[in-house]
Amino acid sequence: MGVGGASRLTEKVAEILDKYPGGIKLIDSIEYLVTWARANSLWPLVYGTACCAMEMMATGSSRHDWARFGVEVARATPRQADLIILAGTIVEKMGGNLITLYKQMPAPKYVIAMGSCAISGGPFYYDAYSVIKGGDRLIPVDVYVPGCPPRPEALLYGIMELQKKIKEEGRRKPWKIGKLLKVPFIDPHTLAKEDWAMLEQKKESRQQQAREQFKTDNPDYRPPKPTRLPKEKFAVVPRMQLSTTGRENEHLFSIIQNSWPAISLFRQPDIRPETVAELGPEYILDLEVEQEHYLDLVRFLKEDKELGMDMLLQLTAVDWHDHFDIIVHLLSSKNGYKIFLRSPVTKAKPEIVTISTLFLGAEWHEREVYDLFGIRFDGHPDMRRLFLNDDFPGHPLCKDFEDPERVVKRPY
Amino acid sequence: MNLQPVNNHRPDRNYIPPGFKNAINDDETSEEYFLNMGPQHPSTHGVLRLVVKLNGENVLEVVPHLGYVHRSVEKVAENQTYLQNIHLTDRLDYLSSHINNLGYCLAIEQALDIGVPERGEYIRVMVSELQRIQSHLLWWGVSGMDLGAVTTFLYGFKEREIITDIFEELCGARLTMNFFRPGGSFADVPNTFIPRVRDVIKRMHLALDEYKILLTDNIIFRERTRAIGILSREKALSYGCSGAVLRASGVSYDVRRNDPYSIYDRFDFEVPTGTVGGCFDRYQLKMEEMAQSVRILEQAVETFPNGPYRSREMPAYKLPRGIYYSQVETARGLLGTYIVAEGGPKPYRVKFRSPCFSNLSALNEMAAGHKIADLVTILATLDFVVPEIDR
Amino acid sequence: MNQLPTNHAFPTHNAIGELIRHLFPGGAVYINGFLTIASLLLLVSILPVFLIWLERKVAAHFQARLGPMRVGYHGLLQSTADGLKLIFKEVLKPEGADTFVFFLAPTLPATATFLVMTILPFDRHLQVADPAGGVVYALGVSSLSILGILLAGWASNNKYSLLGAMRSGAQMISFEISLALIMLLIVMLTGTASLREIVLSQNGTILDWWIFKLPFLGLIAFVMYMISSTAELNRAPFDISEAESELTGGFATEYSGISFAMFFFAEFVNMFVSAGLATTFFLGGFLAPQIGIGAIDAAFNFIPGFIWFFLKTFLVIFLYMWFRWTFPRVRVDQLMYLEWKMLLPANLVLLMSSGFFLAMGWIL
Amino acid sequence: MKSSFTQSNHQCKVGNYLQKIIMGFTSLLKGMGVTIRYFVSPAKIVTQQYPENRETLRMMARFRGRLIMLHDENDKHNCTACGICEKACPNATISVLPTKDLAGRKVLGRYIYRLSQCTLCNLCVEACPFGAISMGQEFEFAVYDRERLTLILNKTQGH
Repeated sequence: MGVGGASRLTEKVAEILDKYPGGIKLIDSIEYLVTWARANSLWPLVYGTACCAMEMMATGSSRHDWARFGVEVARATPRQADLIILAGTIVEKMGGNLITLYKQMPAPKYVIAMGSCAISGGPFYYDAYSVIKGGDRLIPVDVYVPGCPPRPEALLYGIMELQKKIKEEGRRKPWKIGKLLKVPFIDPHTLAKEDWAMLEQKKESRQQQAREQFKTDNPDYRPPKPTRLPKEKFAVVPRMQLSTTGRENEHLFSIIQNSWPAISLFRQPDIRPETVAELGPEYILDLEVEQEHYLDLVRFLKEDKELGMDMLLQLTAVDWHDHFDIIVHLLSSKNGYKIFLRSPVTKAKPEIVTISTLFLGAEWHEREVYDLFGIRFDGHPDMRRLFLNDDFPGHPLCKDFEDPERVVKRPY
Repeated sequence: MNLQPVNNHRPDRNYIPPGFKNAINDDETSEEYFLNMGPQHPSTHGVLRLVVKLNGENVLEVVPHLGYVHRSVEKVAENQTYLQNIHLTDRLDYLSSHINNLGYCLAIEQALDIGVPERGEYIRVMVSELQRIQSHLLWWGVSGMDLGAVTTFLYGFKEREIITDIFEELCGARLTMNFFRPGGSFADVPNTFIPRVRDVIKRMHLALDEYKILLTDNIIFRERTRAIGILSREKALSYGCSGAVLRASGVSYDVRRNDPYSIYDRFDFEVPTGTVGGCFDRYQLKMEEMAQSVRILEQAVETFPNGPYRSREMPAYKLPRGIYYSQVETARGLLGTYIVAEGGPKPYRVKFRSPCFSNLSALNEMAAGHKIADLVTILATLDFVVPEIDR
Repeated sequence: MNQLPTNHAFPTHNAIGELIRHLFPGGAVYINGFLTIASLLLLVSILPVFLIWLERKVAAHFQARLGPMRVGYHGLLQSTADGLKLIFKEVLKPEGADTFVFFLAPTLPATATFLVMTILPFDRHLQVADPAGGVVYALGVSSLSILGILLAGWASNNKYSLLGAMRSGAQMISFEISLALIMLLIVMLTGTASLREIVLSQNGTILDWWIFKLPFLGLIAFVMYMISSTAELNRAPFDISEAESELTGGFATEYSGISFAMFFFAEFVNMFVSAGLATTFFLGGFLAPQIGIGAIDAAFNFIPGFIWFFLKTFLVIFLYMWFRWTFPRVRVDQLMYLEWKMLLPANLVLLMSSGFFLAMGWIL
Repeated sequence: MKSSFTQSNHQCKVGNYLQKIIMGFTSLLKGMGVTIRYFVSPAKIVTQQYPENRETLRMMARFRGRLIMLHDENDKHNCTACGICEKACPNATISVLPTKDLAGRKVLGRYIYRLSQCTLCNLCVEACPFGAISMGQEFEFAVYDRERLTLILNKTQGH
């Protein structure tokens, strides 16, 4: 039979056997036997990146049980797997690994693209700079199973479709590595609109006289009123007052004020501890501080006995077009209140001191901010990109990030 | 953007992979080498890549590599309207998608001062607790499978399908629900909801006892998880861990109790904490959380009110200029939603504080000095979801 | 060409053997030899196919699901489909792997189990060969499969398979000791090392089986045999060599197609062989269980011996499967602790106490 | 319910050697007891054989399989090509292509729905003021090539 199906040897054997009376039947029965075996013993690779992997596991669980189809022994090594189910989003950084996995698998191998992300990038089609729009741009896909995520029954239906496709293989239709989709990322929405607009122009000219003729013979034509769906009306409900948060703002602010007199709240220049209360019970103190005092204020907030902000929630940044804002969220695990702290960073010199000496968790947060905004943290033990490849052009979360090759702008 | 197959094979011995301080010492006596537990590995729960410096079987240092499922959620969220972002939060931590939606809707309600009627609040609490039980069931099954007991995976999923049926009847989807809206939910609960929840409560009592016999009391499981991956109290706080990882190290912080949202302060439930901070403590805490969620459900089912399920629906959700932040306790820890609004229909900046991101950053603290098999145990009890780490 | 063993040592005195001796007096020995080897090969090829199907169905029913259903009636043809597919898969050799050793390794476990299969007493007259030192022969030959796994791990030029091979090397060598000690106990009790005599020494009622003959030491010895043979097979709680969740594929990570199929099938034949040895030592091999009530004993005696052998062996195989689908995996150092600190002393104590029982004549 | 776990992990190390073995074996046997109960009672099998139970398999009322446009018996739909669903969709899955009927009024020409991109989030059905579209119950859409997932939902032009 040969791995790829119809190799030259099988061609010659087929010709010799065709002459004998039962020859054709012998070859066809062997082909049927082999394709029956391949179809009924598909061993999937243990590969799942995102939400579709949960539905793939549900298909393997007791209720849907894909073992009934012989698809049970999920192998962890690509060497023994002959089916990849692309369950989840394929990201640019994972693309190389996926191609390696596909090349490591012995032929004949099959691929099922499961879920909208693997078919076309799904929810991450527009404005996503790191998602590959569809698995068939990297490895040839045999069956597409739409859904987000598709039900286990839909995946089982997809597997049955793949079994049908395998059973048709033979020396007339040998198994071959399929073709890839080489189309650049285009926006199907606007394309459809443009094509339709051209169609409309042509139709417009053709229908001109038909319209006059229609207008003449029933001048008082009143178009039928479309019936609107009765929408259920609900009453306005006042917001429930939460019991604990917010009360301590004056107390907190007065503690900070007396050791940091120059401190001010974000967008509240003339604030005093007394007037903090009317900012509302759910207002969380949002301190603003220059770069110089940034590290000392964080150390003060952490080490002060009364405040005791011992947990770093997160460290992130906001790009205000003219400057960045480094934002630090702190939480006190003993008494539960939170304090936010921000410090402006100019776009000319995007650098600030690291606080990973105080909070070890800040190391990853700072690497993420460097990766997505380009703000360096001096004194950081391991200043590397966290999510993207090192050769990624630019820093994507900045407002002025443009990359026509990767990003498809949202049409509306 | 041409993608080539990746080849991690580095022949020369003094190559230092990124993130490590020093190379392996290469004299005859040492058996040190680098092992790449690549993005496709059965025990990394998705696509997390760990480069491990080993001496024989003992782990010296672990450096996780992230970004293999970084789907640029925050950039996409900046270009979608507020209502469209709700379905995006499903796909962050898809095992607690209801609770993610709730966190995002709380932030919008805080901005637009929207209240939620009594029945809506009850639906939110009950659906969140069902989602927590469903997530813990999957965690229990997968952590059993990572330790070699494949049958626990099937038993965990068997119970999980019952709760998935409730969600499918509730909002039409099995995993990515998109059910909550600012002010309540997009539809009322069907009348078969309460009987099904009572059925879940009954089954969960039986299942929890069965799981206790099958895995918790099993001598092999106890030996495999006893005194493994210990995280001290200071380190847990310094890394910003939350959820069962933080409570296992002795810090009693649960958002539902310490910073209550919705009507959680009306239900009484326990927030247990561990003493040693090892894998077995984390495991027992998560099993205890399941029992507590069942307790909350029992109380909520008794006093489930009638009346409207949501408040007035705004024609267009335009948040006034300002900063809004909300916190919820997902199955894995504290999920914070931070929205910077500039008044338009679309948010200016959305940042999700992911619990698994901080829990995983403490991996090197826990794994150094143990064996490879323990590294897998620590990954199992850490219970992280990679798309939420990479966002 | 050394002389083939004489008729006496060649116990196939059954109808077919007599007929062939009658028809071809000259070449009867060769034909008989060829027929026995051919029948054993047939058994070794059918057994894994059936055992794989049995394992998947038993696992399914343990896990409240159905297992293979659509491939033939209740999935009976499932393992044939797996085997056929594996035969027609592309066989890959990783670059940098040692070709000769890479493709030699899968053959060793298969040959090891086949060699031990030859001395299994299926029935009173149904045994390929019954060497006087049967037990010692079984021990010696079964260590060949360790060699196969070590070679596979080293030759695949892959860190995971090297790790898996080193683990399995340590595991199988250390559990070889407790296996040898238990077999030593049986030889001490029965006085002979030939498997056929061991079975015949358990003649009589059920209480004469070695599992019940020693008051309760027999049961402990049986449990210890099950533990060490499970470890010897790299199965269930001790499958650290091809640990699915740690080492992706263990020693067989780089094997694909027919070479992986050899490992996969040898593992199941090995399970049948060690279950066969367990029946021979403890459960009275091909002897029908006599309970003492005349009518039932007569009915049991009517059923031929090899049916009893297969029934008991599949009972022990069910025990192996039960272990596999219930327990989590043990860690490497705990495994070594289990062998050297718990099983070894227990074996020695067992040997001494059964020797003491033998001397005092407390055997039932 | 004890709130904190006093039994720290270090105490059970002190238990004596024999007691630990016996406790270990009983825990193993009890674990085996759980699994054998599943083995011997086929009633506990929960598998739903999908292709065999296709006739009796009913989806839940609110199940979101794919978007469909509701047509009455003589293929009339009440979509007015207003485009609200197009704006409400987060992934631009829907393209409403209006045309002019004979009276010159804007009606629906072609309603393109890309199932390959749809995330079944139900925002379009909620936003539609005329109830023209709703979520269908089918789920069997596996196809061999990607273009066949772009569907046209309206059978006739707008009336």
